[in-house]
Amino acid sequence: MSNTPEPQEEGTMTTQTEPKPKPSAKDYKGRLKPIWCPGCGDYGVLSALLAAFADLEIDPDNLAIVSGIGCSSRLPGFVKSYGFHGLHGRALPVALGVKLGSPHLTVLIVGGDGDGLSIGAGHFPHLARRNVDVTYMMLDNRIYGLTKGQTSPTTPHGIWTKTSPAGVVEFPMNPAALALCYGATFVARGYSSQVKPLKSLIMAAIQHRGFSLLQVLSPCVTFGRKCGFDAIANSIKECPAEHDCRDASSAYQLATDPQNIYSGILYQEERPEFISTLQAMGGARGRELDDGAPEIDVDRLVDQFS
Amino acid sequence: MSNTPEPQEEGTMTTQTEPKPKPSAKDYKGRLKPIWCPGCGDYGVLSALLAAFADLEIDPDNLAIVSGIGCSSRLPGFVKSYGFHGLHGRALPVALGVKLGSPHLTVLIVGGDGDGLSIGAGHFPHLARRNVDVTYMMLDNRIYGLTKGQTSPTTPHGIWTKTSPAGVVEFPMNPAALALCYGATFVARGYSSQVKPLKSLIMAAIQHRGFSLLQVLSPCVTFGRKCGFDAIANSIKECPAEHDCRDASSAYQLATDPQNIYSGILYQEERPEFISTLQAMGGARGRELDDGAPEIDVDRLVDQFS
Amino acid sequence: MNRNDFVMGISGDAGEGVLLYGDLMTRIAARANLHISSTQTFPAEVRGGQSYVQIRFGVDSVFNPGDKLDVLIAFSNLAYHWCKGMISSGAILIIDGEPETVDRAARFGDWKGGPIYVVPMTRIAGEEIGEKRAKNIVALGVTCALLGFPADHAEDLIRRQFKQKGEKVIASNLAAYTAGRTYAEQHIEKRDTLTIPEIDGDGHMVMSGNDAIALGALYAGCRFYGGYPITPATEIMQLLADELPLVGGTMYQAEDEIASLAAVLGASFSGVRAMTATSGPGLSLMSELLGLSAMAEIPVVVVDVQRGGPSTGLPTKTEQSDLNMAVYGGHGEFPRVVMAPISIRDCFNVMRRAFEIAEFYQVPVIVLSEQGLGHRRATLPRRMLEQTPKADVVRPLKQWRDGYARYAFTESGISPRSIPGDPGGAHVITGLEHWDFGGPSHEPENRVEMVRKRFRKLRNLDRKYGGVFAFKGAGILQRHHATTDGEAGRLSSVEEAFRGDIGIIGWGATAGVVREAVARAERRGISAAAIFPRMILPHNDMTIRPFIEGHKSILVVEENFTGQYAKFLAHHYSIRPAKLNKYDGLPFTPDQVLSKIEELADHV
Amino acid sequence: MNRNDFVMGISGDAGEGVLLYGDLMTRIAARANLHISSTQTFPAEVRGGQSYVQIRFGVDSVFNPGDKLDVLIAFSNLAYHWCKGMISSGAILIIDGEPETVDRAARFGDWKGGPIYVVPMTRIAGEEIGEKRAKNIVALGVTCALLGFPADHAEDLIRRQFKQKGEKVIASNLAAYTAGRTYAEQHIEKRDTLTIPEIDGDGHMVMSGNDAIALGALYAGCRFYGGYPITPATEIMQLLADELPLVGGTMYQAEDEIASLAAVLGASFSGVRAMTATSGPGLSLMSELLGLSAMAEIPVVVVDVQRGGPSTGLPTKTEQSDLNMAVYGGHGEFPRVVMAPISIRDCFNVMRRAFEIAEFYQVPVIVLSEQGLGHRRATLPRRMLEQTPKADVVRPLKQWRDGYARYAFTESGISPRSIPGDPGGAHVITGLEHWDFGGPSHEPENRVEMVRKRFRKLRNLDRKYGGVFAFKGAGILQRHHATTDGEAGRLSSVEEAFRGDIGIIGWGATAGVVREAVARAERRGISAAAIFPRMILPHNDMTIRPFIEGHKSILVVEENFTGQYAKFLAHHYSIRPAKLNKYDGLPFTPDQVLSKIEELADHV
Ligand SMILES: Cc1ncc(C[n+]2csc(CCOP(=O)(O)OP(=O)(O)O)c2C)c(N)n1
Ligand SMILES: Cc1ncc(C[n+]2csc(CCOP(=O)(O)OP(=O)(O)O)c2C)c(N)n1
Ligand code: SF4
Ligand code: SF4
Ligand SMILES: [Mg+2]
Ligand SMILES: [Mg+2]
Repeated sequence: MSNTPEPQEEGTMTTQTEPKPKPSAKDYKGRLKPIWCPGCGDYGVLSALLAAFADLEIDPDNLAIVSGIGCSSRLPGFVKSYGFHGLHGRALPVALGVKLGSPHLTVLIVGGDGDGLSIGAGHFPHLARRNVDVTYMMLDNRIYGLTKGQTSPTTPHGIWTKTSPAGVVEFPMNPAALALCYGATFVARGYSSQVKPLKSLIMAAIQHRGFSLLQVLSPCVTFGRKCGFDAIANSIKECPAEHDCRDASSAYQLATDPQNIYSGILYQEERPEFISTLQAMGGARGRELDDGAPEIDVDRLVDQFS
Repeated sequence: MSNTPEPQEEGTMTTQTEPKPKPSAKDYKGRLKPIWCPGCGDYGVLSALLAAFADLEIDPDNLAIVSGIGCSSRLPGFVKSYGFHGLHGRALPVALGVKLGSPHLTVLIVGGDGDGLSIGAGHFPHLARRNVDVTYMMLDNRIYGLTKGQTSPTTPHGIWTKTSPAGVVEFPMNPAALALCYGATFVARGYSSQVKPLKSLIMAAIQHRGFSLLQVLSPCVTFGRKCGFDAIANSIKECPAEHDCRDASSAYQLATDPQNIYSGILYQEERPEFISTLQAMGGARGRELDDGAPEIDVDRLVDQFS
Repeated sequence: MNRNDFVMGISGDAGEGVLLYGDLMTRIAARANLHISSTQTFPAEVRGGQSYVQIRFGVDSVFNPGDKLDVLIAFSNLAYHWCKGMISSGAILIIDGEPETVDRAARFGDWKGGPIYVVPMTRIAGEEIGEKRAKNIVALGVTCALLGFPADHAEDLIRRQFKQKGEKVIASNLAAYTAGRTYAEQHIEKRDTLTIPEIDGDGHMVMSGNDAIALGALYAGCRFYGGYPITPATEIMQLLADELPLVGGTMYQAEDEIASLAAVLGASFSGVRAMTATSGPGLSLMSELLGLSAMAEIPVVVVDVQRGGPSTGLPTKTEQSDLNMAVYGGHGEFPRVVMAPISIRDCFNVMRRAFEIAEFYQVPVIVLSEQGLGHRRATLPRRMLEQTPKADVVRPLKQWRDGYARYAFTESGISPRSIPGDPGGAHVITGLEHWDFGGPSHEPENRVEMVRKRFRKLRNLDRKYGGVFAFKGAGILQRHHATTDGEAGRLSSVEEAFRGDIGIIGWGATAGVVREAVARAERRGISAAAIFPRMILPHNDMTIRPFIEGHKSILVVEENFTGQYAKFLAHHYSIRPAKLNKYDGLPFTPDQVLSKIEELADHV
Repeated sequence: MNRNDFVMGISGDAGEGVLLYGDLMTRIAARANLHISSTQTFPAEVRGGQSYVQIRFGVDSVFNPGDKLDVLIAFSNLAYHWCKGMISSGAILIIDGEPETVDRAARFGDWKGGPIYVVPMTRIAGEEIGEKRAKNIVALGVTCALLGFPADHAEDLIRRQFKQKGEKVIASNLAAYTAGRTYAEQHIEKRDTLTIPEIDGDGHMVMSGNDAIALGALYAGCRFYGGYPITPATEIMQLLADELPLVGGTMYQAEDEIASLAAVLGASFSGVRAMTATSGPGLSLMSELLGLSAMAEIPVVVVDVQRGGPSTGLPTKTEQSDLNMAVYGGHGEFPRVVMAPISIRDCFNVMRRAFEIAEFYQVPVIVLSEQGLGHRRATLPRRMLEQTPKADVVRPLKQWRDGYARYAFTESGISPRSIPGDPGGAHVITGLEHWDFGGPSHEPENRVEMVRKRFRKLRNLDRKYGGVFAFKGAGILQRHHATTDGEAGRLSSVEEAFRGDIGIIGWGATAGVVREAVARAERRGISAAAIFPRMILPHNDMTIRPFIEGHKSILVVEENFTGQYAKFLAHHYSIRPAKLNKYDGLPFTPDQVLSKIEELADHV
């Protein structure tokens, strides 16, 4: 046990000017080895993600990954970056705080279908409509993985689970369709087994200025096999080439198609991003305050309270 | 102070067979006088509601009105019925519990835009998609009334409020459109100043078997005048006569029309109601258990645990 | 080794069927009229996907899964290494391997126990059944034969276990079991004396604490459960999902814990006995609604199966650290009842009291269980289910008089409650302060009276429900309250338990361990007794005061860091009790408690 | 009547501009270098839409809005009736009406005070200004003339008040003010001696407790506020909505309290000083996230402006009933700091300490204010804003060494913290128990060390921040901790305050009233002193123990039913203090505390 009576900085920054070599996916591997079950879809998501980071040459020191609680939410531990493995359902507002606090960071959210659509359902519409510039990857395995197989909001109708002994009564929620209704400016869908296309979707989502939702179908091999993933493997289709992803209503139709599960970018739109609006009004300067924080106008305040 | 050591019943029921006279709106007036500001839209809603009860000849003893917290949520106190004036944002799950507990009751929810779309936003999709047979009247004044004028999720973009000194940055939520996305089987919109049409909408909503949302535009004259209600008074329009309210996509278009605010029944659909499905599996018998509660099968249980 | 009381550990990899082996073994023993106490808590040094079950068998009741292993079943060499340090001297080892070719010196050189049986479980399963994965069933056959369990119970259980999977699977598992038995009978030369005795009886049931809570609720007339999955409470919900619809009730999986309790309050308001169960994080989220329950006087039972905290903490580990929250959590001041079952049997019993109290006094009742109780299993007598009367859930309509006031002031503080549907009983409940008829009021005098009315309800609750369990020597006494003498006890008198040198006070699941430590202490000549109040709030002064006054030194045992119950008692009695605390996620063992008792005994 | 210290009540209907009158009056007085303490809490007997402001004026500082009214301004006969029972003998009444035609005997027969001035406020407003609603401004003119306030401050304030509404409105309100003054000067024959003295100075500021908290946060370097409106805390958010963007910060209105605190934690994680403010129901909802803050060691400041509980309770009334929740709420065990400002000035000061502690110790800090403090107003010296140094919010990038561990074990328990953006500082925080580098761990030994590390952080916090305020006679002493002698006090020695007959301990906003009661007690020859610890948790034993030991009898004063702080002290000191509790939603008055002191003095 070292004797550190107070927080100490480990030295101030040295400016590095040597050109860095182009990073590879491996450079983004975190300190922990993934502990998912063998065959879990989340492995595919992780490798697509690391590859996307490398391709985008994202600086790990300026990357923050925020998650909730669930198997999928363990992901930040497996990436080399700043990470926030928080509470069940609260990843979205945390991520918003991180981004509002430090707008220069790239902020990514990872969470499960239960995390985002059940306990976190109240935060999703608000983040989306605010068009905060964060990327939300929902790893949808249609089941509660970590707690060992209860009904989730995306479990298909009629399926037996540990909490639906007579089959799920409800009809499932559709995260991509909801994101559209909520006013998300980027909505896409991918599949954990299709790592390469998934990587491209992740890259597009990160590059998008504004709130992006990326629903990733990612099977739970231990508790979620029955949730229709065998069928998905065969039936998932890319969005038709003629689909104009600026067209909201055809995006909605693709998202909710009863026959096919469409993957790809369903929707993308340019709309003023939340933080830039706040910044236009003077706020949300974050760590940029280093460049000279505006002073408190004491005289005005004294006058106001006199 | 009476000396009542334990709860006592006040006598058992006497069967009443005399035919009751047809009730009038007045018969549904509660013990409290409304305490809303003079001119508040909620007065109009209350009178439409009482008239609807009278027309439907609803039995006040089998009526439960559940609300959250807000000016609008004070409504149950002004009606003669069982009422549950609960917590901010929690009216929906409470109402679901009341209905699951006693399926024979008519259950009505009343709440504000903040109550339902902000703090309660996580419950709305789940009640709607479950198609629980309750009626949800959202009294939308586009502002936080009770707390004296802060931004609500329906406050129009750009409007100044006490918490948006530079104008609301966000774009407003649209409760009717959301209900459609959530799978509500009845979606309607009314206006507090149009008491008669509102009464009809309330009646239709209550009679609908399944989850019904009725958005009622109901101005806050004290803090919400600036939220566009003068314009609404002129521009609100009935749904076009040719609108087929079984057509979801045209309902969505009417709900989100950028020019006009359409009132009337936007959407209605027949879909199995949640509780009847549970009942088909044996559950949700509620007070109907009086007619003979199924016994615990002790032998099976003993065997299961041996 | 005492064959009347021995401990078995089963160790293997996650895929090797350790849990199923454990489940079948406990049931086989229970059918043979042995008592068991078992746990699936992973030993702490085991990381990742390793599975471990520990079963203690006893001719008499056993109250905890024990300290050291007398028998170790290891499914692999790695499994052996995890557990080799946990054994008692003379322990038996049964391990997968080739008896002929194994290099015993190299592999078992560090074995400090007794006889070693190397059994080719995997080979038997592979060669004779054609399914290597059946090795756990082979192992079961081997163990049954070695310990002398008859075959019929096992075969019956195997049939039931694989019923869903069809005749072929049943047959091959039966074959695996028989192959194990046959191998043991033909090839193993028994070099130990451990054989289970024959005991008369109809067999016992085997249940976990979570099972017992669910069934207790069912018997208590609970007909609505609203909940959200969370470790280690989920099994309560899962069992009720199966059972409630069969008796006309509803299990409702809500979108979160807040919606769960909200729905429960709604259902309770509508006249149904209703509950939820959760763990710490969920209870935190329910804080606001608990206050509403008390303010609006809506009955509710909330079970908290505690786990290691704070925050997400240690979801699969045990701790007793939510007492403060249960007692003080939530804003403002409101009456509430906090109960803590002391055993699996008590989990079943407490639920009945919890529902009665909630309904009669119209208050929230919080039941504090914990991972170490919820996931532990024990044998229970069949009569528990066969002879416990079921609560009557029928609630006839009542007619109420004009001017009915929901919150009428009464001397007891309890106001007559109408239920939606009752003619003339219409009223509006609110979480705002209110007049007696329910309308909001901030008038100061009414406010003062309402606060007093609400708290008055708890005044005599401790007399009626505030029982304690007292342990001394091998005796147990259940003392209901200060004025009666206790029931079904094996202690001759109240005084016996309430006077002595070392008085231990604990709460909840540590009772099983403390009880054993106290008994062992007596055998070593130390005068020690223990009490466990089942109701923690309202505080049962009438029973705890004489216990404290009757002992020279007081020790408070609890699984937390800050000594929550010790502090609670300290401010009631102006005492500074000795404390034994554990907060590493693992339950106490009898040895650990005994050491502390001995340490204190040196200073009495 | 003592013109150095008098109390004015202004009573009227909701639409009659009582609040504006009150606001302008306090500012006029403050500019004239008088001190004020004012409150807008409605008198309890007033129902519905009636408005009431009470202002106490003093040549020296005044610490509470006082007991009885020396001046009553009644805007109507009804308004008169509400307040006529609240007056001191000799009180002045200024009331709207026709002086010529009023039937004085009938209307004021029940008046127990002194001079009555009937003034045709409504008529003047209607006839001379053409706007009856301006009667409050007419009344202001009348009062200013009668009390001897110069006109210039009032006119300046009126101009500013109506600036947004244009020149016409300004002019007519100025005219109303002048008309009031002129009427008083020409038509009222002054029959009292109340005239305010001339005092030198630059004038004071007027601020509410909520204002002071918001500005305190701003000065403390807070640059992110996440919140959700709730009475009586909303004004903090509203002020910061205006101010934060001006200094590069952000006020974020979230969808609920859970999202508020989640966003605050996110912002704090990213390196910004961040806070939220709420009231009881909101704090309940935040329980789970508070635990995460402590477990993940993310600094956060949470202000709870308490209101009457439980549940929705009494939203506009005051109470001190969230102490238990602040100290014990949330599941599991985690370190936290609880502070309670004792005055409006202290609201400003406490925020600085709160942010420093939160950031240095990486813990959640809960600041307990209350409705009676948040909505009360007081004069404050301009130098408070002019001379208080502003915290430096710039946080330069740091480079971290390889193998950086976010939760490194240290002797102080405090681990060096990297911020996103810092090169080499990457780490993942988690609410699960974790290794020093942040990875999840349930290994028992590490667990034990981590629990100890987290709690170790608080060890010496009371020495550094655990100040108390001590009151005796007219003296005050601010004692920072046990080893220094206190500062800026008017008490000659520490001993003076820490030895005597009756020792009062309180917390938070009751200080203003208790201080006065203690001073009055001395005048009656009773030896009484009071202390108010500003930091409640960790408990400041070093200062409180000598106070308790130095007094013959201890009285704990708090606005709640169960005596939360009294219990807290009882278990630290094994004492049974006398208690004075109030839970009707209204703050104590000095008289009420004095009576209790006198009662105790009879028994010393
Ligand atoms: C407040 C709270 N409630 C419940 C839990 C238990 N819990 C942990 S993860 C989880 C759901 C997991 O499902 P999902 O979000 O879909 O993630 P997955 O494991 O499937 O990836 C639940 C209910 C918790 N940790 N916290
Ligand atoms: C948990 C909680 N947070 C905040 C509040 C404060 N509060 C009461 S009503 C309300 C919003 C009112 O707006 P809305 O729901 O639109 O109802 P309205 O008054 O406009 O009818 C708020 C924020 C509360 N009572 N409880
Ligand atoms: S339980 Fe399911 S989701 Fe979780 S790691 Fe295993 S396969 Fe993946
Ligand atoms: S504040 Fe607004 S919503 Fe509330 S009662 Fe007044 S007018 Fe109606
Ligand atoms: Mg999932
Ligand atoms: Mg509103």
